[in-house]
Amino acid sequence: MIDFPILSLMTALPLIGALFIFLIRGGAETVARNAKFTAFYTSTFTFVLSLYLLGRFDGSTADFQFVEQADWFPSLGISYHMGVDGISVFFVALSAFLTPLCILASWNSIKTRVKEYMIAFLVLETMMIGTFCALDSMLFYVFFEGVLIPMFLIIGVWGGPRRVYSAFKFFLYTLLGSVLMLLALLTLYVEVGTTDIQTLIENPVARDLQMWLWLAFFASFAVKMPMWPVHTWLPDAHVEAPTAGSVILAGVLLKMGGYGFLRFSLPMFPEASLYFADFVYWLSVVAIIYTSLVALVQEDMKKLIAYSSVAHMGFVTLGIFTATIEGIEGGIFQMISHGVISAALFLSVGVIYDRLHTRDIARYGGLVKNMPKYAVVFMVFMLGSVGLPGTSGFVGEFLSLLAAFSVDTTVALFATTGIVLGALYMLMLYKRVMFGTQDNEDAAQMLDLSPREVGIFVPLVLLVIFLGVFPNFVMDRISPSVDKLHGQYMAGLQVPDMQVLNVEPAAGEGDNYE
Amino acid sequence: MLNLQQEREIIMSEFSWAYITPALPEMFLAIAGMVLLIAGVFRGNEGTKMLCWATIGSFALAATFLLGLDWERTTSFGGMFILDRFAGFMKLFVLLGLMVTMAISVRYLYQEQMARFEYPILVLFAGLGMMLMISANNLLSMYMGLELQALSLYVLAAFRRDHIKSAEAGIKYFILGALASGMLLFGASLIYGYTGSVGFDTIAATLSGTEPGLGLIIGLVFVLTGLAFKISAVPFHMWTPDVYEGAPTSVTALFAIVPKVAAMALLIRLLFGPFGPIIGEWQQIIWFLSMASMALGAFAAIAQDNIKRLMAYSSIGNMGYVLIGVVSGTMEGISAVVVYLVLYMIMTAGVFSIILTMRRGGVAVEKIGDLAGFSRTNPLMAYAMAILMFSMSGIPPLAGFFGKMLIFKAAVASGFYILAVLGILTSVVAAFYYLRVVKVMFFDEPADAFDPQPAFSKQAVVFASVGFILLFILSPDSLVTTGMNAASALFAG
Amino acid sequence: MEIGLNHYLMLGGLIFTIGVFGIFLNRKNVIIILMSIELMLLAVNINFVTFSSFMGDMAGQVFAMFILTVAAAEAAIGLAILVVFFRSKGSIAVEDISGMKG
Amino acid sequence: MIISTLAFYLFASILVLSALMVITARNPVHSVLFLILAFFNTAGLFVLLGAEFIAMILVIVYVGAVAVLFLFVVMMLDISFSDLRKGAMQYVPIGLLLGGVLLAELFALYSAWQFAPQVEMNRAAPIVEGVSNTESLGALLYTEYVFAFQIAGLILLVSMIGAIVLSLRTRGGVRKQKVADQFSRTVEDSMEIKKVNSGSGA
Repeated sequence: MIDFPILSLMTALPLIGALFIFLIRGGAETVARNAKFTAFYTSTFTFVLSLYLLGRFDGSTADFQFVEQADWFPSLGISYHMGVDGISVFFVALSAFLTPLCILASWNSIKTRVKEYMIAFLVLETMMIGTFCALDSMLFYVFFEGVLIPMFLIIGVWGGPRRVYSAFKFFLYTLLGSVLMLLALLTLYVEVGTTDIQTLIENPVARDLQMWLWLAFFASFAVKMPMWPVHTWLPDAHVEAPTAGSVILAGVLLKMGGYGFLRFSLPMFPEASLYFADFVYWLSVVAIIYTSLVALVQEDMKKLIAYSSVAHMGFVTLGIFTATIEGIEGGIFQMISHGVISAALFLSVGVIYDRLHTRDIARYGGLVKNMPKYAVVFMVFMLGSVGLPGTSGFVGEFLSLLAAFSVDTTVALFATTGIVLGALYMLMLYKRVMFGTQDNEDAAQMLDLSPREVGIFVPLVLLVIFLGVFPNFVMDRISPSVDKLHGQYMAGLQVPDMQVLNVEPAAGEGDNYE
Repeated sequence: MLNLQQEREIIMSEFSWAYITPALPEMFLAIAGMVLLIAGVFRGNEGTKMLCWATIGSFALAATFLLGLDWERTTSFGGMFILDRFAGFMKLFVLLGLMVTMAISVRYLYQEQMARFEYPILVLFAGLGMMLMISANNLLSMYMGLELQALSLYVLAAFRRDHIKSAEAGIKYFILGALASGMLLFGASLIYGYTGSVGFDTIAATLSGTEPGLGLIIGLVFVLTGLAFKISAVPFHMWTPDVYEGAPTSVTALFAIVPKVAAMALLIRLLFGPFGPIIGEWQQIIWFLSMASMALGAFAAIAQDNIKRLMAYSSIGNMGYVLIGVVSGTMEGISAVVVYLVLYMIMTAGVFSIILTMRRGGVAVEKIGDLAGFSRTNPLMAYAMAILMFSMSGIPPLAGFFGKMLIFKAAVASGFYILAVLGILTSVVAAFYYLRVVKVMFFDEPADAFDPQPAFSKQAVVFASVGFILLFILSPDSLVTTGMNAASALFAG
Repeated sequence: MEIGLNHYLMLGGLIFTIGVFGIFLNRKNVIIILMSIELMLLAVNINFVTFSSFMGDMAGQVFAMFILTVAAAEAAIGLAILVVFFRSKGSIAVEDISGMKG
Repeated sequence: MIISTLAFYLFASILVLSALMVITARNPVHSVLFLILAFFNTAGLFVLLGAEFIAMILVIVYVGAVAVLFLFVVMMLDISFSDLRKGAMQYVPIGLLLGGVLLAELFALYSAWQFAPQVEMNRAAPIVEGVSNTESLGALLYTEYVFAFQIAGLILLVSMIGAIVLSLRTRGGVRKQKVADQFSRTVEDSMEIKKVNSGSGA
């Protein structure tokens, strides 16, 4: 093992960078330039650290690695406990990977209050990395909800015309979900007497309580995910947020919900998870089909991609709640892949938005003629989003569906139609933007990708293809942890009195949701 | 059989200074108040600034004396006065709050042409009253402390006597305050009638182990009503928004920061001291007060456009959260209350320091809309305000979150799930109006900048407050341990 | 008929109720409100003295004395505020005390 | 015995009636006068209860100071009282309802007043036979209750400061007699002796 606290370092580094930026003084130009460079260097260094982390990560064990523990709240038994396992390590890496790209993507498009923008982004990075590393539920909550502050400001200050509405909606929706989770966490704390996630997993609570707690956690993660029908904040937030904001939102923040399901709902409340599995399936299926249909009729590119995100997240929840090894692995892989692809798609939209300042699909057309490089890049991401074999998008969807078929054929069949619809809207988007006649003068004169933009996209393209061709790089590292998770889940179901499971569910809770 | 005269002589012959040392800070403050009053009379209004700082110095000295005392439970003055760890901590916080409010309002007094020397003297006596409230161990000393505090505050609310709003605030505060005192006294008389005593210790001893009579319960209800006025719990909150709005801002800052801490400490002492044995009887009442305060505080604040009114509703809501901790009836709950009150005090001090800098063209402005674009005109203060607002709405990693977390945990641990759920739901609603302030500062187009002021003390308070809120997460334990230490004093016997 | 504890207490209760009712009845007239509050305090004093007398304990009477003192101080402050209010407004009519006026 | 019963009913009925008049009288001056009457009757009741000192204090402090202060303010302020009556009646039903409920509860409570079992032991200062009411009050006030006594002093001080700070106005242009100045006048600073040269005029 390595002997320095790499996780704390990765968490704290962006914050230190933010502090440096805060202290920059001077003329507006200088401040902006220095802020950008400081932010870029800090986040790049964090990314390098995350590569080091990945390199030193031992893929053969399911234990938490790089564990750090220190007293934080000794009188309450809450400690500062960090660590990663196969499930979280890739999310850490994903956060560290996307942040420098976002900062690059905002290089020229953010013109006002650059200093504050960079501070907000670095704080956001701290919160994201912290969320995935925390092994104490209170610590997790602090990071999980701390994300709201920088994101609220990013949407509200640098967003589009309806930014205020969207920022409030984003904030209050997520807050409402999270506070319910806080209550559940406190209940768990009182019941089990600890906030340590590992200990909580090992000491499941009674079945009735599980139901309530599961619902409270679900309220939080489902909003964050977002699942239909609580997804409505997402399109608004995406549309109004600046490009980089959308990238982080789609790339990382949505994954916090899925990560939460894996870290809390499934292992801590196995019985409730089983009980509510059908409910989640149907919500996922509705999400996949409904939002795909909605995406079909969108005229706004960002909105279209936002809705597609909801649909893709539907596969994730579907996979996770099959509670099979393939399903969980598929869900995780899908999240990682979607993190890359949707981020890339938003960045792509950002490229043309920077040039024409509209996201209206109809304003573009025939871009392939004047922007060939862009067309190629966009195609890779579009195909990845569709789930073409050979891209990263395929693996996750395939595994999730496979798992779904093994559990519930009807659900799986419905979900499959989502893939077809997904292909439909993405291809239509591509066709309308890239091919066809060049009706608009200004669109026809847009310049192709600049070197800076190429620099942003090359790693993304490579990553999409790499993950598609060598999924085992990820799979090998996550599978021990997933096996363990699955084992914990199954162990949780082996309650001493098995008849509990056969008893008809008590009237009331849960039933009315179906 | 001795006659009365002889008895008294014996008492007097046994007199020892140790009997009264626990009240040393209070006695010092009383004397300091009178000395400063004389100084004020001789110097006239030119001496106001000096008197203000002298008052702060007196508070600081009183705090030093307090720290020098032994905080193990001791009673003095025939059991009327108590000093224990709870009282000690609360008094320390109150003194701190008084110093801060005084410091941030000196300049305001001059700006608003209300710099008369009586102002600091009245604040001093109000502070003394609060300390006496916290240390009360008898219904009589409780009432006297409460009145000393209240009378000073009535005058302060109406201090800017040429302004109709200030006079109206004074009169509303007075009427409802006097009504509350009447209720409290009526309750006290019933309690006296039932138990035959007004001493807290005797009442506690009487109530433990027996089923309380109806007269006592009704008396308790009246007393709680009176105190609910003082902490502005719904449905006895009517005065709060009007008084906050009408009183001079420096006085509003005082109202918001200090007296509620003292009144809450008194309420807690009363509920867990003499009425600790009948916790089942008062829990439902406090439950209701808490629920109603949280709900009203959250919903009524949404429509406000005056920042002082907003803070009034915010304080109503926050008192609701504090009462959750009281309801839970455990040491954990009370320690959560202590932590919450301290954090609330610190945050409010920061907010009011900023509100006091809101002046345009020499006139104080207090609409939320006046903050528009504050982030452009004075970014540093705007960030401070935003952090304070986020902290007040309980978003981690800021300190406000931990206060709420501890409160809710105490409620959950005692099985008050409904209250906890209501609490977190209203906290989301409350987040909406705190966010509105952030929105106005950051998202709206800038209005004119505020007048630049050499406001060192206010800035110092803001930075101290924000620094505390931001860095609290690094070492949250010390305050929590302090809270537990203080709360344990109430549960010792 | 023997006059007992309950007679005095009921009298106190009656006066207290009249005081509370008086506040309701004269919501705008501050000076009557002040007098109603005096009535309430009077009722409290009756209670204290009654209990003191029937229990044979002086503490109640001492309490009543302090209430008298404080009530006098309170009346002075109240009337001073009232005078200030009258000077700046020209009337003693208080708008309804309600926090709900936005 | 019958006399004390009669006295109780006399005082009590006048007290209740005058209390009612306080809150319903059209003219605040009448209200104050009825308040004074109420105080007098309460003093009578206190005498019946054996609390002579409180009774006297009530008359001296309340009637002599507080009520007169009220009277003074009422007469000083030039108030049109008819306006204040407007809309007052709308609160009567709810007031009556609340008052009725309160009263009914209190009566129900008082009809069987219950003491705590150990109330005898709890007494802080039992009344001693043969010691006058005033003496025992005085003995208590300066010993066991000295703390409250001191605070009472502070409260009175605050009320003094408050009353002064709120209502004292220094008006400019008011001519006042300054005794000290008059005494300290000397010939030098009030008179100037000039030599007048003859023939040139003043």
